[in-house]
Amino acid sequence: MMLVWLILIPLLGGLLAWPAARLRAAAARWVSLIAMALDLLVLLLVWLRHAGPIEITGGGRWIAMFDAPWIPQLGISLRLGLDGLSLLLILLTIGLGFVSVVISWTEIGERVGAFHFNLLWTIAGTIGVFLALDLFLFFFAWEIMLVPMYFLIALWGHENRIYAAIKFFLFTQGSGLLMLLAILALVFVHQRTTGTLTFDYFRLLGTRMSPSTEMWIMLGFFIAFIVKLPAVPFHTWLPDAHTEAPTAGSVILAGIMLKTGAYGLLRFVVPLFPLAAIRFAPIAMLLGVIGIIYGALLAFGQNDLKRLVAYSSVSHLGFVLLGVFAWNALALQGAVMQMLAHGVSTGALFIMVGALQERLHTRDMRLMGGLWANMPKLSAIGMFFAIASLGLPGLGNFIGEFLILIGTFRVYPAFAVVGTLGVIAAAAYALILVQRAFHGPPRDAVAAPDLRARHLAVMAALTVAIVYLGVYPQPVFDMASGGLANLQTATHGVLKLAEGDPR
Amino acid sequence: MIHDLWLVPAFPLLGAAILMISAGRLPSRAVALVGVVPVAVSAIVSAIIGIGFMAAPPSGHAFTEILWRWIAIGGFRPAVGLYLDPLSLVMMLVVTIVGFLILLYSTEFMAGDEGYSRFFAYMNLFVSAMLVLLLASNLLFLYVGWEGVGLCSYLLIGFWYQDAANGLAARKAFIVTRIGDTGLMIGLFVLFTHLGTLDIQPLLHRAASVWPHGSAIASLATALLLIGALGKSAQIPLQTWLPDAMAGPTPVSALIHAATMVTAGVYLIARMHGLYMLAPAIQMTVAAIGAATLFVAAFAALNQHDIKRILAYSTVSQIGYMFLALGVGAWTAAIFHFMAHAFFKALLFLAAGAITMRLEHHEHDIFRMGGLAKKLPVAFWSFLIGSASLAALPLVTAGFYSKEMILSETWAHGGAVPILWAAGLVTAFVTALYIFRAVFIVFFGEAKTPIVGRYGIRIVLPLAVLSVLAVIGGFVETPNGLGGVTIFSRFMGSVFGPAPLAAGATETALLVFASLVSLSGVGLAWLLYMRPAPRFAAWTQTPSVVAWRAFFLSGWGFDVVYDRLVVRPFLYVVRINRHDAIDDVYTGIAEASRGLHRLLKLTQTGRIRWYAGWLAAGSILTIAVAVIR
Amino acid sequence: MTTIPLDHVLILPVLLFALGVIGVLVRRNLVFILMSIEIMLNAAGLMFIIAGARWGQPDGQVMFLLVLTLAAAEVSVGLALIIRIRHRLTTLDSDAADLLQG
Amino acid sequence: MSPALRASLPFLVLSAAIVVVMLLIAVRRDHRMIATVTAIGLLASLAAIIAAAPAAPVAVTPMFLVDGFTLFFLALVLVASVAVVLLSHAYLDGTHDGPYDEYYLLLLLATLGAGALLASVQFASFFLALETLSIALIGLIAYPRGRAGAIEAGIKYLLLAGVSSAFLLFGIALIYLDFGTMSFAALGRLWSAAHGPTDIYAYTGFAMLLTGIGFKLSLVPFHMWAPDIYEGAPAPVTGYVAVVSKIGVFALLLRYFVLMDGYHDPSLLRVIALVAILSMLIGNLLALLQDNVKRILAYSSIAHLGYVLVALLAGGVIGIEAASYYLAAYAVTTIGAFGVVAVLSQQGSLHDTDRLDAYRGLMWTRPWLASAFTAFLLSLAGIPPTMGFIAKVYVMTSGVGTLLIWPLAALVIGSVIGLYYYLRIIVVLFSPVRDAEPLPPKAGVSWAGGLTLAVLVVLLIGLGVYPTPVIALAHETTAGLMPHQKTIHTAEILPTR
Repeated sequence: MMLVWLILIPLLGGLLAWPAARLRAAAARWVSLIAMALDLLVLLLVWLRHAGPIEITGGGRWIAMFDAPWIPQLGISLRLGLDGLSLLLILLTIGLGFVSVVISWTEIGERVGAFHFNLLWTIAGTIGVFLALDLFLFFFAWEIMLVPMYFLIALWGHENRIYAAIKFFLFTQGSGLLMLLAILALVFVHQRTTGTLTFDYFRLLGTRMSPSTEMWIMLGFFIAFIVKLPAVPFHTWLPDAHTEAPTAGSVILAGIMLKTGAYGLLRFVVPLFPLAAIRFAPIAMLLGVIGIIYGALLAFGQNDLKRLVAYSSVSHLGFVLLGVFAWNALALQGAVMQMLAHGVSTGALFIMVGALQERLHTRDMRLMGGLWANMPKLSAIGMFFAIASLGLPGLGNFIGEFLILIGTFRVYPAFAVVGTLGVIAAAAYALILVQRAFHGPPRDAVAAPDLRARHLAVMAALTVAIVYLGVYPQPVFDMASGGLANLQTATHGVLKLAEGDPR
Repeated sequence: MIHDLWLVPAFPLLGAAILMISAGRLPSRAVALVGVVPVAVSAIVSAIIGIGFMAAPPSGHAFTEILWRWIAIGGFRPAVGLYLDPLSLVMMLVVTIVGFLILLYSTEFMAGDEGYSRFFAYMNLFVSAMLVLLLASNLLFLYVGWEGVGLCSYLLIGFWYQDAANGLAARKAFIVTRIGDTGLMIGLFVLFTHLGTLDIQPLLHRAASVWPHGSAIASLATALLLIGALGKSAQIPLQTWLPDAMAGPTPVSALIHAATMVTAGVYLIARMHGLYMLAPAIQMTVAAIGAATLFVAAFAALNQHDIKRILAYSTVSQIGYMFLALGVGAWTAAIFHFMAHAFFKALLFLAAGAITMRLEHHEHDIFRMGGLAKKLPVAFWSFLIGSASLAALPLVTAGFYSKEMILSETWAHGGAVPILWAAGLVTAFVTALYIFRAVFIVFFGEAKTPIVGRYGIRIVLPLAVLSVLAVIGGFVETPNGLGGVTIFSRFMGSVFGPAPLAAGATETALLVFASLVSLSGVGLAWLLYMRPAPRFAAWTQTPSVVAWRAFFLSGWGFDVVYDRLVVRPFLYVVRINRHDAIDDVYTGIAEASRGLHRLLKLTQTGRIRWYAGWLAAGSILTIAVAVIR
Repeated sequence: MTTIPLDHVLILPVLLFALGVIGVLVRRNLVFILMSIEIMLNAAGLMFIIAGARWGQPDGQVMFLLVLTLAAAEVSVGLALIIRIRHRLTTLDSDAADLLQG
Repeated sequence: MSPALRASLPFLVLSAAIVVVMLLIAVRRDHRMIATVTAIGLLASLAAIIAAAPAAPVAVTPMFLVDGFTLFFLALVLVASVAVVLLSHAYLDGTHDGPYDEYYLLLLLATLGAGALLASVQFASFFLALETLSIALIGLIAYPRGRAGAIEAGIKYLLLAGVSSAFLLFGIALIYLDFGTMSFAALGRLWSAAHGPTDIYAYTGFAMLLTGIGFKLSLVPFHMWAPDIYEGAPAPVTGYVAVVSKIGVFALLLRYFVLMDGYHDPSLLRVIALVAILSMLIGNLLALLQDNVKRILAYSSIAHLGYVLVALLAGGVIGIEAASYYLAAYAVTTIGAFGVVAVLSQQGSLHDTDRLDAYRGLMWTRPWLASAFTAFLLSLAGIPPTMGFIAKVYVMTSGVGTLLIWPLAALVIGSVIGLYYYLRIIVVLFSPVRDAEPLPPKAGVSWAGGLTLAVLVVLLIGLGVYPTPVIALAHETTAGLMPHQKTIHTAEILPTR
């Protein structure tokens, strides 16, 4: 039941925040903060107070589980489950939720209630995605999370927000429908072989089907998730959406929502369709590698600061795709770490860009330069996260990338090598960002106040997080290993069959 | 005390953290204090540990301290751990002591700069990262330091960020070295995948037992590590960043781009020498690259105008010597030369800084100096001592002993055609020539630029100490003919094994010969630049010579080639695809849908007869579909 | 009674129906369109009678009656509307009634 | 009470209501009273369903069959009609363009026609019911005599419906000619057993029948009238045309197709698949850049009927369930959407408030109304947590189960196109008010209209989050239609290991 509360609290918080804003704008903000805090509390309670792991036959060990009937006619139930992987991602979600509320404190001035409603509902949807273990419920949450995000972009975004919001929505919804088709196909194949109609994740694991069927169904899931991830060639919604979204929207989008794609790959694509996934792995990893290089090249070419960061996300998430399909402990842990670190570092970069836009009313780097002279704190922090994003050892992103690459190297050395070259390109775009925005001769026109305490506090927290991930990541690995073991038990037997696989 | 080894990198890190968090709000006196004291403490701790180590070596002549378990995933368990053996001990001592001296110098040199606090923060961070690099017990942790020093190098080259050229130089340094780092990283993948560990000592043992001598995989791994070393140590073909790196403040050039960071590649190969011994082909490549680099860079140095660029090419060239030494298996010689080089090159840079800070507009062009010997005696004597050591003037300089050791071991290794040895010898001559060219031009002749200001004790003291070190630093290891001191090689013996014994008579002959070469270089410089013959001046103006000089000035044209082959194609690809061609596909789909909409909209005419017609047509269509099969 | 082959009998209603359709398509006057529709309906009615005859059932004729009823109802409503149209557009040209389009 | 009588109770109540209303109009013209009585009549009929349910299934004369299927859809039709009555009252009230009373009479008549369609199991009754429905609709569409658009829509509907009826009748006559029966069930036995698939009369007849039905359902290529009539008719009537008439005809088609066992004839499936695919694609494309809300909804309803056809094509228990749920969702959503248009419009004005510009910034001037509209639009787009989402999933479920690859592809593509224009409306609703065209001066939403919309939204979300009751109902009541088909019938195309 506690798991249900994890989703309900932000939902109720959102419902409360909207009218609360009529009293005072700050009321909505406080309601949101309190909702996030309560959610965190619930999560910690679930985590710390669980008596022992819950064993699911063929599905691994879980921290907490909830199950209630929903649409029994179709074999749909409200099944929620928490393991290490989802716990980490929910932790990230709540953390960035806090951050989003705080940084919107001054940025969002109108329709505050509606804003926080949408923010909290997006977060609730995301948490739902991370918890759902019924495929229908998963899809439900998947869709639920998009709508408020659409509104966040379309209503509080920048100049070209409508275009971006609609593009975002069409891409994700269109691919979502493919996933729905795939879910349904899987369910029917399962029904044909076993006679029961069910959307239950654990029962669908290990469904027997012919290789071509498995491949087709897997592709349905795969495309939906890599659109979300996003991987080349389905990435083009992302720069627009990120660029036009309000800062909090970008943070949620980049920090959390992209991770749902990766999570989907981890939780569903490979465990449900292990053989197809293995056969498909070279292509998927090729897409990942292309994403790494292509995203970096595009990032380097942008003039819009936010677009640069957005394309850098394409590059970073390419690593995750690589890691997922390498499917060994190192690469998977790397993928998880990369997800967390990317959430933090890119989130911070978006906050930095947002703060700049608030001050300079532009994101165009051709109009910046020499900001260090006027805003040393902002510039220093921006540079720190740019450097984190280029994968400096000692910070979280490096750990993620390194583990992914070293894991990939065992399976497909060529991909690992090309991916490593992407690290050079990352240096190119991260440093050009620093150069064009912060360095160079200061401009007279640019005279704006430096970061204030609220932003500094957020940035400090994110800095601590990224350093922690880089310096002492083992607790994260320990936490994730439970979840990853769950995934790997699901594929263990099947992968044995694929002979000569070095995983 | 040895258990407090972690304090050595921790203090500078703490200093850096304090300075960063204070965000420039500390008064400059406090900044200087926070900037220097941690490194001083580190130096003292290092010294105590060093004395303790020498007095009572730990078992196996090495000490390992695991600070915490960093990552543990399956068999991949790199730890954050420190490893101290004579090799890292020597390096640590050099880094902390030279670092301390340079920081002390900087407190005066950088006084009044608006980024005073930032400077010391970066410098402290650098020292810490460098110590991590040296002390890491694990290759992954080493990589942290490796990239950390690269970052600090980037930050400090671009320290004066308002000039875009500095930023360019900084980015170039970072990206070129990162190309090398990528090789290193892939090397780590190979090592871990095949040996199952990244802990250096177990890895070396395992490699020795698993990989046969000359095996392909060992060659691959060492080649990849070598790429990393080439980038960091500015060896051909990745040497182009170092001359540009002189855009940073002079203490930075002294510490990072002369004494310490650029020798990280040497350290890496020395640290992994066990692997290289398994891959003789690659080891030979190391020697060849070293020889080529030292030769190429020396000629480039010969034609520079900027005093710091002379020293920069000189650094490239001297590291070439170290690579040559590594390549021929003269591990101890390489480290010995590293140490000597750290002393005299730091000295040279600090002296050069002491010159430029006193000149109006911080003049860097040696042809606009002149006659400074009398006006700036402190700088003169320091620079002269440094130059003498660099030129390896016999008997009294550290550079003489270290270079001598390299040349003699190269000769011993050389086989039938001692081409490597020849390159080293020729370059020794050129080295003496180019550095004394600078000495004569800068300090003698007419004064061309006015002098301002004066030196404080914080400038003079480091110069003095380094001068002493540049002279006496060589006495820890002398050739048989000159006393046969073997303190250094015996100390290093636990790492590299016993030093090879050179044949006595040959060695002495070589010694004399090399001394003569150095001296004649100085002599030639004296002839050319103190007593310029008109014929020489005329010869320098002949077209072919001008062309060659321009070629050498540009550092043998590497930059141009790279610009054409790499930079421009990259920028071209970026430019043509700035708007993301893939997006056009989706835009096209959207446009097609709109077109279809407009087309279909035309059918909605609003006329009853038209609609009825379509109804009939539709009916016919359905009839056709139903009936025809 | 000689049996006429089924296919031959069908010619008449099909022709009638086609005539009705053509009438709807080519005539612009609303009244004529209405009349053409009546022809179509009657063609269908005739078809019902033929079918009823074929099976010897009264159902066909019953349907014809129903068709007639419908036709009458439709004409009454139709004429009322046509009057309104005439009133408003001052023409009976069906093509003039294209206010609603796109 | 005999079972047949008891089962036909809802119809009798409805007929009685018609008589009562007719008499009342003769006695006293009072808008509110007539509307109230109409609503009560419809509700009474709804209540009578409960009484009738235990008697079902029972044949009421050979022409009608009252079974769970009939009653389920009758309930739907009645609920929709009540909503339309409430919305109409608000819509008609407050202007002085009366009289309005016959409007309700026509509405009741049309409802009776739709109800009779649901029970028809034979061509004659089908035809009668259909014409009752459509003649009454003509009156409703052209009801605002003052509006040029309404008259034009009326004459268009009249003539085109006449043409389509002629096609329909001709088709029925051909089928009758071929088989000699007008009963659906008997036809089913003959079609699959005696006749080979070469019989040209039967197929031509079926195609012409489909023309008539396709016209009423506004399926491509018989769809062209829909936007014009939707635009011209008064908003509540548009809702009625879009929902009640379509549900009636679709239910009839479903019953007919199931009873005649069209699932064994690939030709028929092919025709319907073609129509479905065309409807989904062309309907959505036509709506893409429209800027008249009623026309957008018209085009979208073309597409939606295409979606339900996928469920029909799938067949089987799950297909019928899917179609039933889909139509329920469609009813709630579409009535709601047109209801929003209706409460913003008045009969007295020259046309309804249907320009997209008029909705600019509605969210900030009338937040509740705009929120409701957003919910309806999201439901149309198939986004959770609304009934439209579950409905779409259900239809896709049935389609995937039977591997209707091409229809499903069209469904996905159509849905994505659909998203675009629904989002366009939502964007307009939420855009800043700056350059908004002033809305018609109306103080607020009438309580009847507001209540109706509120109830619809609650249903929309409630049954979207917890659809089990409707699904259970649909399962119990409509599954009887296909007693002999327990599982998915289509041959296995997905091979299993």
